[in-house]
Amino acid sequence: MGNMTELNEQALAKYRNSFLHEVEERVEEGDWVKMCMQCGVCAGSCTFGPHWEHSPQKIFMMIRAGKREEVLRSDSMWMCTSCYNCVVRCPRKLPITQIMHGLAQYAHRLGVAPKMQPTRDLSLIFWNNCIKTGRVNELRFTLSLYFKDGLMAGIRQALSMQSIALALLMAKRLNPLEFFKGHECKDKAGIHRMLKKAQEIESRRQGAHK
Amino acid sequence: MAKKEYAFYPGCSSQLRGSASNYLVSVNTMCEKLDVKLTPIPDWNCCGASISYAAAGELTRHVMTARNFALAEQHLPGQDIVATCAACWLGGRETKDKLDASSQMMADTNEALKEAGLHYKAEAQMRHMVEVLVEDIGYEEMKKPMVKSLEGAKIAGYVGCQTNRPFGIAGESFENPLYLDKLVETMGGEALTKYEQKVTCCGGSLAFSEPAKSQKQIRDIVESAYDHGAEMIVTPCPLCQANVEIYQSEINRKQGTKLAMPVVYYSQLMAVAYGGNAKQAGLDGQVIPSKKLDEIAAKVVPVATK
Amino acid sequence: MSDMKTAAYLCTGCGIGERLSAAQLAKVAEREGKMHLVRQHAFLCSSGGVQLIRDDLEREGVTHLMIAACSRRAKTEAFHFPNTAMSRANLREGVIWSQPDTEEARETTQEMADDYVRMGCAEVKKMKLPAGNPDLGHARRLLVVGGGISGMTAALEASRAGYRALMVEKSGSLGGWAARLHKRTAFREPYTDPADTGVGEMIAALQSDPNIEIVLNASIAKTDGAPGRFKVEIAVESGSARTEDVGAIVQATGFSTYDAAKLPEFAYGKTPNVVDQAGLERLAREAGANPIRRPSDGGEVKSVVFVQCAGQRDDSGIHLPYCSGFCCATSIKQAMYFKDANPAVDTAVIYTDLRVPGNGEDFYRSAQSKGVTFTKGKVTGVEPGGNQCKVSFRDLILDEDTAISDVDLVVLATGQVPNSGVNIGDPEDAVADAEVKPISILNLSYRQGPDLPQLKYGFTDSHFICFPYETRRTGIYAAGPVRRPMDIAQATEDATGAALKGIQAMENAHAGRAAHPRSGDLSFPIVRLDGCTQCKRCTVECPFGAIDEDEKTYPVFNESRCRRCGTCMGACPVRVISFENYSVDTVGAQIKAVEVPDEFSEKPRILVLACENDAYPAIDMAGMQKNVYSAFVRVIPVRCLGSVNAIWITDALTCGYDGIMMMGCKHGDDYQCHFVKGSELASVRMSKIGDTLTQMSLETERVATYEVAITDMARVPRLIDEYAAVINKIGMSPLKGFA
Amino acid sequence: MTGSIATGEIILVVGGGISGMTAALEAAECGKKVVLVEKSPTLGGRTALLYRYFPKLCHPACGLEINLRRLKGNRNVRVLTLAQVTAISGARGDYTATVKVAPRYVNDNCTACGDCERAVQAEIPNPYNYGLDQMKAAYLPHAMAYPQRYVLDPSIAGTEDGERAKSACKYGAVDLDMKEDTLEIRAGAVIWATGWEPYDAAKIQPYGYGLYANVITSVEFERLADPHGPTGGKIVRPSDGKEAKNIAFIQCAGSRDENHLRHCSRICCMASLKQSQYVREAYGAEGRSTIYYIDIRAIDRFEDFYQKVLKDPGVQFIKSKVANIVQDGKTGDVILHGVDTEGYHRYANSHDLAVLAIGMQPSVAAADIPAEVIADSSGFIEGALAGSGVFGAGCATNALDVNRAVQSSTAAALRAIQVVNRVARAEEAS
Repeated sequence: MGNMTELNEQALAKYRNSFLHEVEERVEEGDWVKMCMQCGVCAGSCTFGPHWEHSPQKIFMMIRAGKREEVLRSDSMWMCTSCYNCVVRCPRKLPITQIMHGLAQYAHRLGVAPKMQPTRDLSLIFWNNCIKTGRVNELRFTLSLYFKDGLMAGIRQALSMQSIALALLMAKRLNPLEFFKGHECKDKAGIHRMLKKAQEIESRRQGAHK
Repeated sequence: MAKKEYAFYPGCSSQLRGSASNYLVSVNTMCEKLDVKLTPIPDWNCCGASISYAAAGELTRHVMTARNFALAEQHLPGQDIVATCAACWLGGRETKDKLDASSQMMADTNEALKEAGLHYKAEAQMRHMVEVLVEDIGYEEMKKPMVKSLEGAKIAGYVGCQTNRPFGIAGESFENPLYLDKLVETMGGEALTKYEQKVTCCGGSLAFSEPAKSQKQIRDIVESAYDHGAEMIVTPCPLCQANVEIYQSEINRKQGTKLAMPVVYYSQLMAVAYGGNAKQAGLDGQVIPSKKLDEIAAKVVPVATK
Repeated sequence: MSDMKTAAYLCTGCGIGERLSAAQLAKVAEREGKMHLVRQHAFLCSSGGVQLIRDDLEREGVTHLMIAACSRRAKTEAFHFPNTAMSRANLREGVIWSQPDTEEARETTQEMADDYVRMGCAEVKKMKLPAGNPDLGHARRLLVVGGGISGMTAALEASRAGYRALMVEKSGSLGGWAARLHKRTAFREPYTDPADTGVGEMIAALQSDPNIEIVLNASIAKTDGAPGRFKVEIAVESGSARTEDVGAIVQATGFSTYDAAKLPEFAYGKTPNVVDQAGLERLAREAGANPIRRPSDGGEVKSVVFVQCAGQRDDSGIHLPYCSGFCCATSIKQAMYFKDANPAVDTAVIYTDLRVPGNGEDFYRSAQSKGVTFTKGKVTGVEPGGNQCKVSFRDLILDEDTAISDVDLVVLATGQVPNSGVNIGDPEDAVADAEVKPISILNLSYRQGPDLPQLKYGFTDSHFICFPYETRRTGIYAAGPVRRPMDIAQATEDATGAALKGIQAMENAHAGRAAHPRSGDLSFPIVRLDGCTQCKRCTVECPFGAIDEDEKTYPVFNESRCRRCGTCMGACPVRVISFENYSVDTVGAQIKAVEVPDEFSEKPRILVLACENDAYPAIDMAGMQKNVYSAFVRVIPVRCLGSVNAIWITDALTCGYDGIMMMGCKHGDDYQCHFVKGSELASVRMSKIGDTLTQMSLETERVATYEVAITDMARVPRLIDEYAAVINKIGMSPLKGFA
Repeated sequence: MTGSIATGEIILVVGGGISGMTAALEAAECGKKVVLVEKSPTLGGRTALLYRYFPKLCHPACGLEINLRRLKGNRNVRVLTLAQVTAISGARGDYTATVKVAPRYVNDNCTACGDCERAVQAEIPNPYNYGLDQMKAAYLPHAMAYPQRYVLDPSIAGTEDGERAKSACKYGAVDLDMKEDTLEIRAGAVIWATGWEPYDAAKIQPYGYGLYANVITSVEFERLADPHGPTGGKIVRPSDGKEAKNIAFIQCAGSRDENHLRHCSRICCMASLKQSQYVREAYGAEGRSTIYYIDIRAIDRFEDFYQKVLKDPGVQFIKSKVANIVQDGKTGDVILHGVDTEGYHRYANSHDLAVLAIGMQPSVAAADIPAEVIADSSGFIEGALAGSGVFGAGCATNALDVNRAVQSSTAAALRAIQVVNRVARAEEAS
């Protein structure tokens, strides 16, 4: 995904609003970024806060400062656990969780998101898994997670987690047979047509902003 | 009390032999006793959860959820949609709000739904099972089917994030929601109201991608429960339940702790209080069994006290 | 005085009767106080008790009352006899509540009460009922100096209240700065957009108002007189001059913008593309409906940077140290000029603290939603290059030195400098370091300088938080940015308040009443000129410039400028200045009335002269809290320590008092004295009394001054007891029994 | 009974705080007749509960004393306490206000001797210390109370305590049969000066006010520092009475927050700067204050005070909206979590006490005023309707510091005078 012109967007002038405009137009809820007043309550309220290189409030400032590369290549927004703590405390009512998701997705779309970002991979694997049949195949989902970094890594992961897998098995909360056939929707075809259409519209809309 | 009927959205994890299958079992037992009829939405699909953002655009995600709405409206007209999973419910609420607010988003969604021969009329309401209990049934009514009390059971109510923020249960607060405590007390158990990890995030889906970071959270959540003398943690969210329950062994293995705190669903507590046996309450689905709850479930209630 | 008939009333209620011998008190009042009539009552403040007094006033023709009961601060509704001289002996708070209820204490407590009765009797016999101000002024027209928003508001509001106003404006047109604005900042819901200034309508209203006369191109050549009878000479540029009678003055001379040329680091003057906020208003007005163009070449403006606090909040001592308050909202407004016309224009506001209080927060939010970028940072420099500039600054959030280049327009938020004339104490021939000699605005013919005294940084504000209009020149009130930095909304409010004070001053002058803080006081300083030595102390020390000097340098009192503090009375070495109800004698007599035991009695006597505004209430409340203090003190409230005349001190010492405590308000920069310098003057005067003491071969400790706050009800008893201990240490005064 | 007083030339002032007193006195000293109505038993309002004013650190009681003396000496002002305006009818120049007067159970005979207080046993939370301590149910509100007359709390009317008070009073001042009274007051103009109240801190949940004893509000802190206060002026913490030497001041507690108050309350920055100096004064070099802020709003001349405090080594400034507070169960210390946004530094700071610089909201929301006024989005009175004779004054009109509130009240006095003078001229004409 992500087309060449976007990829080759050259560095932007500092504090000129071009990157801010870009975010407003192309990032989910991006038009809220300008409303931040830099109080930092989001940064202090974040679950994985200590693991963020840049806090949300700082990212908003960086966007205004035109630090496009630093923002999009950062893995900070991939740390969002969707706990919405920042959202409910923000005195300006910014939908921070959605903006973080939006930025992450935009970075991914442009192909500038950090490689080997586990949460990004998780997201892709999950999505592909669930749209395949319309429902999540938890076994395949878990396995493909383990094996995303290659066979050996996968086996190591699988072994390390086998006790858990076994426990779930015992508790009848994991179904080995799902490897062959899991739950699925009847109208898979319809779902696929529907999603294809949705993506079509979406890229049309994004295109409209260029 | 008249029968209440809802269009039911179980969500992927609750399916047979899914990671939260025991949740579903207990919910069914609970609803039966409360005379609540749940009719699954025919051919429902995955909501996309809150993790699919990288792969799927906003519209695409809304479309996924809207399909479920459309199916519900079509097959179960006039019924509220009830979800048991926090993420499913939250996703649904977000989609509904967004589509109600944006006519373009609505038009685009229906354009896509057309491909699946569906149309979303924006009628159905998205509810969480807890909302049904608290708002439609009420604590007093919840007492009625009780045949035994959870007397003596010390229970930490772990609300987590997504049933609590950003929407939450009406009348509850973000920092200190009380509905789980009230539920526990209603069932005769001892609610550990001072439990301060009540709304701490367990890491959500990032338990998979960032295990170390998430397990730190989980450890706090469990240890605080121990500090308050909890015998078990109760939660309304399948992901919270799974994360907090199954990673304890991992944490023990890596950090040499001895965590073994049972994590159960509110519906399991209620199923037991309503006289359900271990199986009916989905207690056989525990990775860390709750001795206390098993005992109570096993207790035979003399008819007299009933 | 033959027509004087005195009466003493002793209340025995609230435990006074139980703790004290009323018979003894009555005897004191009768034998020593020489009261014609002495009555006791168990509940004097009751309707019965008050009726008893009223009857005596009517039937017995009593002219002078001495009420020995509770504190003068209590039961004022009951003991209200406006047409009678009255003194009050404080037996409750001042005696029984501040003394232990023990057998041992009985004797000293009774002595305390006896003395207060003696003092009350002595005081009232020296009091006269104020006859009223002979020097009334009846002019009821308000002079408004300055035709900006503040001045126009003052004139219009006064007119709406039915008063005539005379407006003098130095320029050729009304409206001041506001008339030079494109728009004003949002001042009402929804606080989202710049608003019309409304100056046009205001000018029209002013010009069509029959109550208001406007003189343009004019200045005040001379201001003579006092509230109610000011005579102002108005000089018109054309050369013509006229003299007008006015009753009060509102000075609304506004501000000048801080000279941006003093900010070379921001390239002001180096390129036309760097302007101050006033400059941008000019550009906006010129552009009108069209977009604002780049001054240097008329090019399109794509990027604007606003530099907040330019030459303000400066601790280097070079520029303005204060914040002008309005500039943040102004930059927000000006950024909107660009955003509203063309959202594609980039506007960045670089600030350290964004100061938009109240609903200004909505204005701020609105600017953000319009896309104005706000950056917490400190601008280090502006470099011109061609038709654009580079603005270098430290981004305090991203914590890095950075810059914005290709900026078409830079706007400097410089502040307000008050147009306040000559400060009190400024030497006649200009201030040395001031490059421009300050030009007087009012040209007051006052002994103490031609203009309103300035508080700080040239602003003529009041020093008091509770009393923003407590001027040091009665009847003259500053309004708008000359008083304090402010925006249009506040200036409008301020000018309305100032107009009221002007009206009030005229009504007071008309009735001969004192202005705040002794509002309503009908007494005034009376000088016995035949005794005057023309030493000028009174004219120099009067905090309100009420006293002029005639050609022979005799003091000339202007009663309606006077605030009745008595500083002149305290200053006078020959004691020729007094008030009818507060004089050298009313206090002197009390001091002498006290019975001073001999030096072997081990009963020292300590005189406490306490400021009636703060120290006396503190002592009073100490009593209410039952905070016990030495039984050897005798407290006399004074209007202000500034009114304490040295004779009282020497009298007290010669009478054999062992020590004197003077309790006044805090002085210095954050002075709390309601008469500005009273307590300070007192401590200066007392510092000089040392020699007198040594001449009298007395220890210097025998006179001490204290700064006491009204909240010191716990501290004051401590101070008293500590001082009593000091006296005990140095021993009894050797001067007893000589007087 | 229903008594009727006065004419259309009277000015009715609602609220006896510094704004109402100022409006009443300024009008009265212009020779106007004024009725001043106060809901509580004493005049003085909220400033009477402040220890000191910024930036001079002078004492509010000082100004109150002067205003009370002006009042005592001025017969143009009639004061009604324990009185509330419940309805206003009529039009500019001719209003009739219905005033409900609650029973004081003590009449004019009261000499404030205090016998009833000594006799009564029941105690009630002391509202003049924001409930930080208890007081007798027969009480004089505070040392500066005016009228200087005792009050019986309704809770003891008809109880033994009530009887105790009655029999203790030698002057027949205690009247337990007092009933609520209703007055009708006619006036030409009305000045609404009902002031402000602190925002409910418990609503700011992450800060744990009400949950943690050592999280208090700025108005409560004033009482702690005040010699008249519950601790006699000692700055100690509520949980254990330990000296609070290391104090956190949290700005924008409720203000500038769309989840709470959308406006900036203006005074809170200066209040915290001032209170940091209380700490300095009480504990010298040991006193440490940390001010957590978004923007320090020390407007105009107040900047001087900010600069002074900036130079105080005992005061630290952190640009941060504190995320949440937890109280350590063992030590009782409060731990503040958040991020210093100047360069992004995460903190978990421990303090003895956290003081929330609580926001201002109107005591009576404009919508609840029994007369039509123009309201702003926060419920303050933005202005008077065209042709109306009802004017706002002081903090009823906006979040103002004392100086600006008095300024606003003085202006309001003139607006009211304009109305009654017109009435007077009309009557002369007729």
